[in-house]
Amino acid sequence: MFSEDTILLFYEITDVIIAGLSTGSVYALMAVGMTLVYGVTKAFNFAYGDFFNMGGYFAWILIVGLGLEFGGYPVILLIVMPLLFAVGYGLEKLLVAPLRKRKDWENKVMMMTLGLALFLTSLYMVVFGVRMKSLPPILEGTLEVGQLVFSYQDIMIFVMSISGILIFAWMLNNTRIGMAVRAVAQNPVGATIVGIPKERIFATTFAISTVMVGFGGILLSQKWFINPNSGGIIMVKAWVVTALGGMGSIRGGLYAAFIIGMLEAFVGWMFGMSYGIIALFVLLLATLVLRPQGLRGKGE
Amino acid sequence: MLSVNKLNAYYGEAQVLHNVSVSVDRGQVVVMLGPNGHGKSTLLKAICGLAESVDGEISYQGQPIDHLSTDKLVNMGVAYIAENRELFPYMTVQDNLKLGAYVKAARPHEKKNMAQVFSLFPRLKERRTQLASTMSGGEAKMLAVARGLMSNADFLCIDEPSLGLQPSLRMELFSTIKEINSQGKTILLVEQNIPHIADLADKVYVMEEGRISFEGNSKEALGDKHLKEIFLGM
Amino acid sequence: MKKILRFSTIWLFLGVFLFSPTVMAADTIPVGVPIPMTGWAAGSGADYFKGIKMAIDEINESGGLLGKQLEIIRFDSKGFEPEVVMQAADYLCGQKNVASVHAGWAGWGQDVRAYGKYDAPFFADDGSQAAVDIFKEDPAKYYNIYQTTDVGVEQAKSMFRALMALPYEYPNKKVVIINTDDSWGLEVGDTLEKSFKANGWKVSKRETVPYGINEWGVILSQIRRIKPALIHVEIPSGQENITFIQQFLKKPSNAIISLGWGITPREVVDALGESADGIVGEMPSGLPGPKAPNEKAQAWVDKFVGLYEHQVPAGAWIAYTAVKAWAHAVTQVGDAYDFKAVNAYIKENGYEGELGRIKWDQDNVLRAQSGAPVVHYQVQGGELQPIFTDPPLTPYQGSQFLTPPWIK
Amino acid sequence: MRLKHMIAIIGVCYGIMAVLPIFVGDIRFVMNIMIMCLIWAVVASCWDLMMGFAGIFSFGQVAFFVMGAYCSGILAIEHSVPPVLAILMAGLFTAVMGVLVGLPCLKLAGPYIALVTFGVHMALQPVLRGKIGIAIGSGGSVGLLTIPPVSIFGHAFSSANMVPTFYLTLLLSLSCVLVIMFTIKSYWGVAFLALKDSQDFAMSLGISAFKYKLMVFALTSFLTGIIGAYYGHFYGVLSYRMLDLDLFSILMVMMLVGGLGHFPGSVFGAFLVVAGSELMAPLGAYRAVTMGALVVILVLALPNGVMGLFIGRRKRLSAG
Repeated sequence: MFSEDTILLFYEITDVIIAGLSTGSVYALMAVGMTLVYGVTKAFNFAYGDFFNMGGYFAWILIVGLGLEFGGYPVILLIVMPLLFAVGYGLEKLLVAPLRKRKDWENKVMMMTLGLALFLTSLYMVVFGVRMKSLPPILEGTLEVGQLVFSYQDIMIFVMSISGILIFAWMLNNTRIGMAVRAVAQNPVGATIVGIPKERIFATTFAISTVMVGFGGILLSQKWFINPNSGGIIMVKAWVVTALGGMGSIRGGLYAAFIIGMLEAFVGWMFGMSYGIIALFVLLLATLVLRPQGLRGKGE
Repeated sequence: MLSVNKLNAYYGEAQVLHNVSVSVDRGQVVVMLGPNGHGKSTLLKAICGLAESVDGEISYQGQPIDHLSTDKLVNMGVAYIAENRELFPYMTVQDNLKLGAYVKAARPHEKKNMAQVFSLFPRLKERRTQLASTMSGGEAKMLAVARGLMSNADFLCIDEPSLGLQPSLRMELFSTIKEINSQGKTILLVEQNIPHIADLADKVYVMEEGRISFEGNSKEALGDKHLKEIFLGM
Repeated sequence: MKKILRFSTIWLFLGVFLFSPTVMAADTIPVGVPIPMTGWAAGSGADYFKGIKMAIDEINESGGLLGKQLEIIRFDSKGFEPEVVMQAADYLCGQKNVASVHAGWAGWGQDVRAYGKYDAPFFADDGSQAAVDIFKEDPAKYYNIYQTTDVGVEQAKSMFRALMALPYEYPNKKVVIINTDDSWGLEVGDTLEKSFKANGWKVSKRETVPYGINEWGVILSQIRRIKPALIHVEIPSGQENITFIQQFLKKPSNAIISLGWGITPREVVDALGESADGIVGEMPSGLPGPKAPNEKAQAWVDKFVGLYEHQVPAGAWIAYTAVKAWAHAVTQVGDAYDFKAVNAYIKENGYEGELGRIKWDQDNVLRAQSGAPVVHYQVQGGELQPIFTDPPLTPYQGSQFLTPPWIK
Repeated sequence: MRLKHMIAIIGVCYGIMAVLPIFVGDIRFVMNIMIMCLIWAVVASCWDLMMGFAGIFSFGQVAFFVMGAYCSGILAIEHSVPPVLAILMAGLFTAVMGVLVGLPCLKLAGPYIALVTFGVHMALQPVLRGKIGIAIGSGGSVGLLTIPPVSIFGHAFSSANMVPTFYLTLLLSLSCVLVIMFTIKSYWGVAFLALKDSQDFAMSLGISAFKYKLMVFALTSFLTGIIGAYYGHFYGVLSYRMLDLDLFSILMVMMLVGGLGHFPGSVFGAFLVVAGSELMAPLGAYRAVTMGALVVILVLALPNGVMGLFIGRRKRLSAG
């Protein structure tokens, strides 16, 4: 009843949607940490993308550098994520906290992190070399449904990033620390009044976001490889997603991530890949002109 | 219980408090009267470690508490209930109260206090699952006070709770405060003026231009003509 | 007033710092190497430097040039921003007064202008027609500019010849071409498109992509529908090629895959290993290896592998050869700073390299020639194996083309 | 800072610049550095006027610079407009672009402005490289390689004859910087400071934030466009690679070294950083590392940059 071409076209569109979804999930993972930090501490982190790579490099050091075979990725995550947390916490205390007392500190933080980004990127090059590094895939093989192909790797990435975000959201809503974080985001003064140590929450939030993005780094580096230069573009992607969703709004960030994922997939499919970025900024500009607060204003 | 000695506070360049000395004894309700913007709130903020630059001595239960951060103070049992509520708008009443009991000292008593608060403010019990941002002014005030109580504090600094409430609600609020006090909490209350102050206050201070211009018990306060006209609303 | 004094002192320090003439040890000959050490091109830069370093070390070990040791002076040409390219030229030639300059990618035309102001021989691997066009504007002025590889157009033609010469029966005449949106990618892409059309092929899809694409799902699904007999990807960077291949192999279609220059960055074979078997690509001005055509070349390959513990990447050998060619000219002329003579000699005689004599043409471009051929490779057993050299397009001795394992 | 201090510092900077060629006129390399100093000084000052004084966190400065450069280059090559005229037209063009970018921005909050303006920066590269660019004559990915030098009364100012070109650059740079200085000292400058301290208060004084911020977009992008155009004509070549993050960060460093919101600082900062980064050239790959570390340290330790050393403590309190 359908000509073969129509069926193939149908499969193709499905492929595009799948591509959109998987990119979307990745963007979601990238964006969630950034929107959290902005929502809670109002600090904007330009070195975000380099923390993404940091996750990748830590994993690389363990797997390739030290040749750790035992336990595979679960163990790697178990080791790396606390490490990232420590790094994030330390950096916040050392670099961001001192600025917070100053006048128009938001801008000062932006510049400081811009410098940090420059520093980390070039440091990676010096330490790990200019060539990209690769990690072994989490899962091999593919799952074929008719014409459609799902690689277990992609499924894994999708599942893990989504569940990562869900766990994170659950913690935010149901743990004491999570509530404290939300409290600070919604009303810093109120938070101090009830005796929440704001500085510690700021640092913790920063650390959590580092863990989130580093987790993303590990997850994707085994598909995309670790490229010392990629920090900048990753940061911009995360930035666009967060802004589109409304900085500080996690749900908004999720929506935006999938919208952008789909947009890129379909624009790439219809007009060619090089139009992706232009379409992205057109969409962003349009959204911001209509809704200066992004899709979902104010953090919930 | 609390004694403030020769306290100076500055806002940027300007000095807001000029060596203010206040003392509150356990179980008392102390009322601090005075016109708007004469430093009453700054005093409370200073006590609760929220003011910008302060010098002078503040001691709570004998030990100095100036330069202590707010969360430590809350842990010691000093609660601050802000003039403009400072609630968490996108959280339910219940979560607001839960966060009221954030500090270690309060956690064990969360259940008990929650029950107590609900018995004090039945209206909050009805609104339990409602977002704080959707509450009326009066309810929000109650929530603010209730949240303060949740921290299991012995000493409450309440900043103009009755501001912008209609008379009936005001009276209700003051009686609630009295009730709280009767449950053994010490209260330092800042107001612009209070009717029937005798029923409420054990001690009255008046602050004008950052200085204490009057100190005495409510009888003396009622005795003082000048006060009567301006602050006691009669 | 005090402030202003403090101010001007800082300033004077700076001034002194800057124009303090750099003292050059009289017994060394400085050689400029403007190659990216940071930024997106640092990877390829590293490969060129390996060759240059090897050559200069050899010369120094064998007693130096005219009895003087060579001294490498590096300059980080970052991302080839105009003022950086200009700055490199003025620093190396103007300030450090180097006797020659050896680069890899160098600015696709900007470099010709920058170094044309001086006379020291300048060797670059722009591989772009734009650079040659600038040269043609004023060959007399730019006489010291040498291109060490043929332009993209010619390389593309060679790729086409090789692809057509493969001992393989294409099931149809549909091709998909994917290339980057920079000058190299477009030059090659356009040329290939023309050549394919001219030979009765259908270019079913021509995709121009920016760098940094790692998700190929969309294009691949289109490819699955098109069912081309041939896919050419021209992206001069490792990452994109690897992700493309990996995602292609998830559900391969019956197509020959040609990565063009993109097969030469080492990480491609390193990361893909045996799974890359069957992929073809090219290396301009290359020295066939691991099994070289003659002992001299073999010795060179072995030495390189011994030094750097991997097979020869694009650019390394020709960068080496360029240094040697210059050094040879200098020894013939007898003075490293008689630029006129040195340039004249290089242009006149070229150089007798591992694969025979190489000569630059009237545009100072080292066209593909037997002495510095375009080498076409296929990945076999997880390593690049030469299958053709061009021109003239000849199957490489003892080589054989293997039908890619994914083709059924 | 008072006007006479500004004039003094600018005077010293440019004065010393003006005499240096007597010693180094024959060293191209140094002359080049000095010309770069002069060019970047203007861009950094414009950016400072935008961020430090108007308090608009715009990331579009490099984009405007490139727009100006390309606009003038294209006019000169494609339509053989005499360079001087082309430069002016480029300036006006970028000014218009500035306003167009500014309009949507001014409704937005800090990081959003940064993002939109940076979005312009990011999107400009594919545009210049892509079909659109080629259509308007941007030379696509090859860039512009044949931009004619500025010539006044038949006298060409190019990198061929450094000294006169240097003095032309000095003149241009100085006049741009003076324009900025007088803007800051004019009623505008006061208005900006007021706006920065308290939006509402300024409004109550009848200062329209929107109007002034739009003006500053126009002015800074105009000057940036002019100097960008001049850059193109001086080097004779342009490539979209200027839009990579390297230049962007270096400019940021210049501003920080000089001290954000402490005008002539950025001029001095530009001179220091350009010279410094050239001195760091032997560091190779470590140069970028140092640069990055420098920014972090500067923001933390020297909130008002070099200018912080010149201004008194009270001032620093209020500014830092």
